[in-house]
Amino acid sequence: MTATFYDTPDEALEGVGDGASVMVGGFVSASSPTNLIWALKRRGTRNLTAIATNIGFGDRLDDLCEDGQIAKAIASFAVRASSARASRFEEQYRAGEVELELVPQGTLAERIRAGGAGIGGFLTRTGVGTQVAEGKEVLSWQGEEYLLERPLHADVAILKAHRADRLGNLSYRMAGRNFNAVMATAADLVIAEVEEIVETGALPPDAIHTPAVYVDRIVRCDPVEVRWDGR
Amino acid sequence: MTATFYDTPDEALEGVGDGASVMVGGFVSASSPTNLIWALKRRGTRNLTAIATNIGFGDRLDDLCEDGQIAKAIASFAVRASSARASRFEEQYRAGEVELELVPQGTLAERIRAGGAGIGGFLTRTGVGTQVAEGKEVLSWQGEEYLLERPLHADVAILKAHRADRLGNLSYRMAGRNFNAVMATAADLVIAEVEEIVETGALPPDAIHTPAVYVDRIVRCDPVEVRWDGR
Amino acid sequence: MAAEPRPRLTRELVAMRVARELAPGSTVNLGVGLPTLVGAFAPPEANILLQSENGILGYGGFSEGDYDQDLINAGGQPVTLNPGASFFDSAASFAMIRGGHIDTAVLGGLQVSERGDLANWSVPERGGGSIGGAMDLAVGARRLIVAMEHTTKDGRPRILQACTYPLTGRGCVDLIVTDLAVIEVGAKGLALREVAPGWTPGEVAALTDAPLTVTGAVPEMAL
Amino acid sequence: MAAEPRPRLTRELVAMRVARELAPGSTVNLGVGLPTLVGAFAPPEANILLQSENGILGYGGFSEGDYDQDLINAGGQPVTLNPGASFFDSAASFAMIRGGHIDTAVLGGLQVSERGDLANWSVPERGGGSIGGAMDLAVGARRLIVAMEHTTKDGRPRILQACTYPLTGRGCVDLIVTDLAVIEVGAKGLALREVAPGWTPGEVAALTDAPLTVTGAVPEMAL
Repeated sequence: MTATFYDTPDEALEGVGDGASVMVGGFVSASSPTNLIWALKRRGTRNLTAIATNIGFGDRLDDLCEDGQIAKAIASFAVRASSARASRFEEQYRAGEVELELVPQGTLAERIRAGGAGIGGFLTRTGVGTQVAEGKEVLSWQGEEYLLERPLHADVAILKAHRADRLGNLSYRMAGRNFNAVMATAADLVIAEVEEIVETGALPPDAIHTPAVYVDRIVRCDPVEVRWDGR
Repeated sequence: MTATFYDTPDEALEGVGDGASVMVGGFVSASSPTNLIWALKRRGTRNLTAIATNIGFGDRLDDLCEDGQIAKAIASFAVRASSARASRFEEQYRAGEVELELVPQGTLAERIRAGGAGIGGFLTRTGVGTQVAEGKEVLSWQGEEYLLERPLHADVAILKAHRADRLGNLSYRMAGRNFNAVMATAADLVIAEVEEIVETGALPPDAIHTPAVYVDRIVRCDPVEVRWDGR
Repeated sequence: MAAEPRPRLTRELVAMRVARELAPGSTVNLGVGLPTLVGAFAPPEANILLQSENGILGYGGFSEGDYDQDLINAGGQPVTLNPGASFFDSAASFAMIRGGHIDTAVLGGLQVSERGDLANWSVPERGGGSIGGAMDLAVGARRLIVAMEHTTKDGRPRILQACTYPLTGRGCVDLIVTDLAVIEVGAKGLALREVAPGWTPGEVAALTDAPLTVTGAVPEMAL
Repeated sequence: MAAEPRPRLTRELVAMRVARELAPGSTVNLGVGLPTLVGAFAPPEANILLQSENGILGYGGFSEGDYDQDLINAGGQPVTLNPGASFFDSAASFAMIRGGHIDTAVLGGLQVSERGDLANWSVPERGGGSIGGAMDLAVGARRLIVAMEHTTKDGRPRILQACTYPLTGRGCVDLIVTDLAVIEVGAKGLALREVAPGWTPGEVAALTDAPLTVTGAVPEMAL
């Protein structure tokens, strides 16, 4: 179905309820869907499972921890090796108030791709012989050990793209594809904030990174500046 | 390493020897590497395992069967359901002279992607309960049966792209990405014929479909017209 | 064979009936052969997004003009592009198909069983056959419509209690549209929903080798 | 701790020594922290292709000018692009990393074992730690160089017979470059290849908790 257009990020989240699993696109500052994150905050949706490569590393996803909206995160960057400077998520994690599934970044991307591609699992060498292997099946291929990793799928994905056309096709800017383009395939409801909406046909067929078939809702928003100082 | 440029397709195939496994990009008429196929024919390389989505469906890969250069094919379209009109490959297959591993097209694409992505196997529902499942492990996920499919990797991949830059980046035209972009990742030696070579920097970063890291050799050739009448 | 009451539907009429199943704005993959004809019968205002497994979303009609060998559908036929079309590689295309993102696939069939098994790639007595993308579409499409002739050329049923030809997929068919009938595949077997003009449910059932459930009066196909 | 014979190498000098390991035209991924500095010491004529796991091949130096939040490396730092750079998504980026297409990765380290095991993501006594792309690079890169301080802040060895911290990867390290030495990891254990200016093999061995093989005279690092 072609995408539906909303006037505000709050309206675009209509029906996203407590307990939802939410994939959050972006990588640190690059194409993070900050307007949609803040709309989730305003709406007060609680008990969320957030799936994102980072939480509390310059992104505003951590803002949802202010009022304890996140119950669990599945992430690759979530807790620093030292508590000298901690995000709200980290404080809550160290206090045992939130749950964390720490996933190698490549395994996270591939699990999300698998969730979107109908793959029931895949074998990777990443994590063999480490804590990541705990509780996972080990299978072999050509004499090497591989972990069987399982797909990730979510109720909702919130994304940030650069442009959308009226059909729902998305294109990203620079290094903005990152987890956005992968998560677009792996959620029941896919919501994108974009900087600009153009007429259908204005995006060249080769400049479309996320075909319209993956996108349910679109809202135009001015991008929010995000900076991370690397600490 | 950055790509090496050759003057002729015959020279670009230097070192590709008898018994090689060769992935052949393209889909029917779209971006099939006909110049490189014909160079393989002229060079008389024998006992080849050809991995291609189609052989004998309008493509010129079938020309390699004239002199019996192909010993085995791994393909999704290779033999018609009736022998009323047969390619050379089909005749040789029906005569028991060549071997065929028939693979569902999506499984073929995903096995090649896995071969290029370090994935030791993946679970797919495609082929469950069919001949394709014979001899394969069945694993389950969320109560459904999946086949464990294994990666494909080749000695050589021959591809056709539209443009290359001097670094070795490739861009494809229209529906030319097809198996070309996937096979570029899954062979020890990747050779591309292209219609045009441009200076490095002339391809916009977003118009590069196959990053230079995947490409070893490039040769500029006028494209060969290929037509299939659908029979 | 006894003389038949009325002519069977032409391939075009079968395609026209299938086209009525396509929801506005839905994403549809059409298999080679008869299913290819369905595209022409979907009204433009329905904004059907046609997907082709060689890496196109949003292709249009067949190309009449200059031949462009890089712009073809999965059957190798030159096509046009609609506004908003996009290209991708084969792995991405089958991720779209296998991941459940295609609303409806229309495939040809050789045999369909009462459990919705489909056989459409190989005729054992002839040998050979190619799988192509059929097995992927069979498991991946949210709804699978099979468009085929109700019987073989020599009059034997193609709708059977169990397929005798090699399977394409198990329990994957949702709707069968033939030149004689529209049949829905459900948990309890096959339900006869419509018959071709001039045909009775009994006449269709006589050419079907699996039980057909009939609920009330079975209407003629509206074409 | 006894007084040391000479100063240890600065982070910049370690990065400079690592840069000499990068083959012209090779594809390199630099981890956060010290490894990030390596890029600046690779001569432009070497045409190193820097890959960043957030989806860039061919980025250049740090961006000095206008901040563009969509053009950052994996450490979140704004960067520039070299001609021929390309963008891709995270799944494609890690397919590149895990599929063995990165010639060399340079990662920081907390501990390395004599078998080449690497621990670099968690200090158990402090709790926490994040994996990021380290485990993927550890198994995927063709050659893995670890750049780190030879000892902890309180003087304990980081090169050990067995790691005590949670592992990043098993048997993945090929070369260790520290502020005191260059050590190669081979099938037979650790081979001391170079020492920092003013340091002897014996002094380095005394700060290493695994056997170091020495073949002939060990040269000082050329910087």
